[in-house]
Amino acid sequence: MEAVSKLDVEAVRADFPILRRMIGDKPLAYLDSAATSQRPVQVTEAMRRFTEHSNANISRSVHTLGAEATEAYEGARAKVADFIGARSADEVVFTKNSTEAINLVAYAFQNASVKPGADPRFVLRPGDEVVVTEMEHHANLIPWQQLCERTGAKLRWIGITDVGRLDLEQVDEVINEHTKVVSFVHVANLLGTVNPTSQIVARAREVGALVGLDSSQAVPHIPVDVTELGVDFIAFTGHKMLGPTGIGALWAKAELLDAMPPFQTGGSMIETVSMERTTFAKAPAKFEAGTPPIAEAVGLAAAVDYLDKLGMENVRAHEKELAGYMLRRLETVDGLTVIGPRVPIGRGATVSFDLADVHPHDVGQVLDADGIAVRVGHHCAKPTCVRFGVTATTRASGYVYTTTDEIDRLVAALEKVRKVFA
Amino acid sequence: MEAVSKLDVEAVRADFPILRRMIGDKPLAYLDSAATSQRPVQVTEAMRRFTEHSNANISRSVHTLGAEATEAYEGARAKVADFIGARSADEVVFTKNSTEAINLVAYAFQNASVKPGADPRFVLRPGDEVVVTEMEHHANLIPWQQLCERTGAKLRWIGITDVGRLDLEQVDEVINEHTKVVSFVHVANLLGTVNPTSQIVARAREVGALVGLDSSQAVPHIPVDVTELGVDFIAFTGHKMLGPTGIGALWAKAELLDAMPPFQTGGSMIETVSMERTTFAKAPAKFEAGTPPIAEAVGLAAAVDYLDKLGMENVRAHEKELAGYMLRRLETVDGLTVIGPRVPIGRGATVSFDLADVHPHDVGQVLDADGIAVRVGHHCAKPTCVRFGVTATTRASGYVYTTTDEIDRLVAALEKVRKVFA
Amino acid sequence: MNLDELYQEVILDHYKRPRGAGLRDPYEGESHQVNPTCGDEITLRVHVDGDKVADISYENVGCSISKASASVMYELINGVSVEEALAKTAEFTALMNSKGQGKADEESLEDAIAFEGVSKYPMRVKCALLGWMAFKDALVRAEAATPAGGND
Amino acid sequence: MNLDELYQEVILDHYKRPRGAGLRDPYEGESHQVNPTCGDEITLRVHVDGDKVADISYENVGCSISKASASVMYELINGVSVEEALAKTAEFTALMNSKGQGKADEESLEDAIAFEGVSKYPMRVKCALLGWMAFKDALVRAEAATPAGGND
Ligand SMILES: Cc1ncc(COP(=O)(O)O)c(C=O)c1O
Ligand SMILES: Cc1ncc(COP(=O)(O)O)c(C=O)c1O
Repeated sequence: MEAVSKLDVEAVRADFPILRRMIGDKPLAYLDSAATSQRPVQVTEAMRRFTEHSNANISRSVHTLGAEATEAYEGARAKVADFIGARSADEVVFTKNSTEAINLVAYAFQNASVKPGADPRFVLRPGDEVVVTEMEHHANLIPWQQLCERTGAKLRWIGITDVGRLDLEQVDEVINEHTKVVSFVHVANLLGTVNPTSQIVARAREVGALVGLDSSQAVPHIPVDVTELGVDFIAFTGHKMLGPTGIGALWAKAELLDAMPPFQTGGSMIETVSMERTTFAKAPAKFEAGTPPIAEAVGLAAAVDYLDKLGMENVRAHEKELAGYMLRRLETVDGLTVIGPRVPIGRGATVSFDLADVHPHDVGQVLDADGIAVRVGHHCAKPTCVRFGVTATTRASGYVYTTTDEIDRLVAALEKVRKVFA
Repeated sequence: MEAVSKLDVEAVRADFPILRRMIGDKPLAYLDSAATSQRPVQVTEAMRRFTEHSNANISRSVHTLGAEATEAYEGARAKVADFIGARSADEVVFTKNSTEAINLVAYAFQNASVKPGADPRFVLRPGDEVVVTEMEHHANLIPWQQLCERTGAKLRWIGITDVGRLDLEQVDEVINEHTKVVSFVHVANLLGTVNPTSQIVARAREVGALVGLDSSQAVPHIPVDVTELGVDFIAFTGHKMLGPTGIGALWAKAELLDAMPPFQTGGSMIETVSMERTTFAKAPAKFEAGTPPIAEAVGLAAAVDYLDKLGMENVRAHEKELAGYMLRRLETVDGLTVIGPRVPIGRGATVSFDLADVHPHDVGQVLDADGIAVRVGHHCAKPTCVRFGVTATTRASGYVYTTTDEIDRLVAALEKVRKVFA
Repeated sequence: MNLDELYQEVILDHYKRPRGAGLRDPYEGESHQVNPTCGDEITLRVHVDGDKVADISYENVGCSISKASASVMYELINGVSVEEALAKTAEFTALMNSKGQGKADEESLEDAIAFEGVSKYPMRVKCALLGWMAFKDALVRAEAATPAGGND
Repeated sequence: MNLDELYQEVILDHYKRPRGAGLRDPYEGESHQVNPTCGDEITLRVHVDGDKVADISYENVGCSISKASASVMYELINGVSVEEALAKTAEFTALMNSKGQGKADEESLEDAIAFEGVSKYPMRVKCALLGWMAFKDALVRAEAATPAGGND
């Protein structure tokens, strides 16, 4: 399989020290990259170098370390902006994760709604509607639910078909003249579905709603160009794209960032401050209160460099093949039902399944005994579970370092699960 | 001087690779620890080891790496809780920095104020008052300002005396029966003042207000015991206490965390979720939406271990000596005026000053040419600057690795500054 | 990892043929417990007669560990005195929280000793304790519902 | 770091004896600029007469670089045509943003070439540009305030 894609998976694997880890006497087969990816030594090293050479707080000093740290941090911003095709580095706000990025946008609506003179696009009133989908990660559901609860707006959603795709027939009805914002998942973390975006974006534009994407599972796996997507904002997270924990990003159009009230407030996001009153700096500073994840930004920049070197088209090709291989091999397991698209089209190398009603906890435990790490549970997508009538699934997910050999080991171990719980 | 304190500063310095850095042809003298501390190799190594051995997402899986990562993360929480004398690890919420910790509390008030049935202690109405001081870092000022703006409550503050202490005579008037919450700085980052807490805490209790501390500059430098302090919450931040960026903490009484509505929402903070409605997990999970800074928690735990091994009493003693030495030596510089307490009592080894009206930018730049890193500017405490009639100060701040020799170099370089700008 | 240590015969047997399953009347206390990390659930009823746990009945969705644990619990504390039931609950809980250090007393815990190995797997301890937490909670509710001392 | 490269004689001289300082009438545009990272401020007025920058007057608080830069700017563009003033502003801005790579043209920038070294210090570039930003902004305001083409 690997011959067709241009990734040299063995060379990639050599960069990931953790892949040499043994679980008991079995080599680790890490099939949980959708939860968090592993980090290449290039990322760890970049962070160590920064910490031991240039560590300082940013933006507010003239000493050499401070200047180096500021350049490293702003350089990371520019690199990330470039990676997703943003027009300007100032459109990238660093957050702690995707979840914070989405909350930042939801709170822009909440805060604008109690602020006299706020930009009307962000003001929600009873009668207004917010649209998500039934396949959201909780990170792109609960912030909007809470927002609706606090403003009186109504939450609506686009459903899922039996084969795990968005039910696009509902789009024109669910998104309508009451809709103020549509926020939907780009690549679904439980189903593995890669959602087509153009129809939803077009409909949102038609009704004058803002539209954004939860791209947490997209930016690491497929080429993402925000300009091409034509959306207003996207959220993504460092730890799923070979980068460190503690950093994520919101990209939003400059003009919108300007219109949004601040979320968290404190140091480094101000223009002037008196005891009575504060005026705020321009974006992105306006949204980055306090000391940001500086070393983590350096790590994320190294991760972006790594992905750039591999080439996102190659990453995508590798995962397409991998998805095909996973689906074909998993379908050979007796009693296994894939939850999500069963063809390697419009999907990533993240596959959820049920195995003969054996509880996913037990599946995961038996696989772990063979060194195979998969995720089990609701994957922070309870509504998707309900939609497919399960409380939990077992999910195997691959990335740039994943081999077909690891999939073969997974399939063999699943046979063992069936025996234990037969 | 060092002989009196029990810190072996040279041994400590050997653990900090960055202290061997040259700035041009001068060895680095890092006197900017109040902005961010440096990290000992023990912290960097603990993070690297974790990343290369146990890296995984936490809480939601049964595989070995997931279990190890969860134990490391929760172990870090327990260690931090222990370090500040918390009754239970569940009282520690990991955030991205101090600023987020304070915003979390301020948003608890904001969200409770629009939530039917919320705990009345968190509900703010016009007529209610919020109290801070004039010596706050912006992180403990602007969130409360914004909160007041959004709820109609009134912000009040305790002033500063000419010698840089809180004007405690104002306490009984400023904190009164309208006060719902008092949040004040424990150790001031511009003035270096260590504030006495008991009178303010007692007054807050008397009027039934909640009371918390911005302990960002306290936890790294003095022994802090939340039970002894008798407060309701404190905020602090990893990067100022030898730990990594990207992590901070809120400590609050369990009972209050239970009463507070969530701040950010998303994965890992729920009990159950449907498209219509969500119920939340217990604290601390309730306040930790999304993937937390996992490797950063591991780093923070290593930093706490390091400080524990030094002994916070020893750290305090070292810094007391250092503060005395800094004040004595700085006063010998012609035209230098210390802004803040001029005696090494009730203050830390953070000293702000004005030098013969030479602009701090220029002071800092000339010092940098000698390898000396100080911070210049308003230090995110503009109201304090206004109080002392300056737009900016030069600030030298020491920590466990700071030597009297570095202070001597600072003093010598300040003489040079005067010559250049005479 | 040693699979056999976790999935002992006894556990798999209780999992496949749970004892005392199903919801029954009468009962004085009912509890619903959820494991938020995996979505496992149990609804459990307690019927107290005098100072005796006269019936424990339950319905649950979950993994082998959580289902077997509920079944073992049923065998162990159904029909014994409230006091003894609470003592066994405390003993089992302590064993589960022992991080692999605890030694189970076969005299007292019977089939439940098969869970000794579970305490080494922090992610599974919650599974093993779900039913027992429901029992404790249901008992509190039963006692709240029943006039003190009175039982007739 | 080479201090002399940054703090050249010319810069220190302009810092200590700023040319054209003070706020004067008449003026058509005024701008107030703040450097949020250090609190430095400038208030600057522009008086346009015909197509000429007839007066630039200013009051500022700041470091040697920002004060010297305003003084040098005064010398360089006070009294020249609006077009030339804008060209010099663009030239100086480009030099400052050159990260130490730019070569200043003495013919055109005169004393301002002393700032060439500043472009190597990213934290100081903002200081050097503060006055120039104020000039550009004040000019825009002056033009907005003056009926197009009219000047009498
Ligand atoms: C007193 C004080 N409070 C709050 C903060 C903010 O900390 P952080 O930037 O880590 O959020 C700082 C540090 O900058 C500080 O010194
Ligand atoms: C689709 C999706 N959205 C959001 C998130 C949340 O990301 P984070 O936990 O980094 O905030 C995740 C990952 O857990 C995800 O898969």
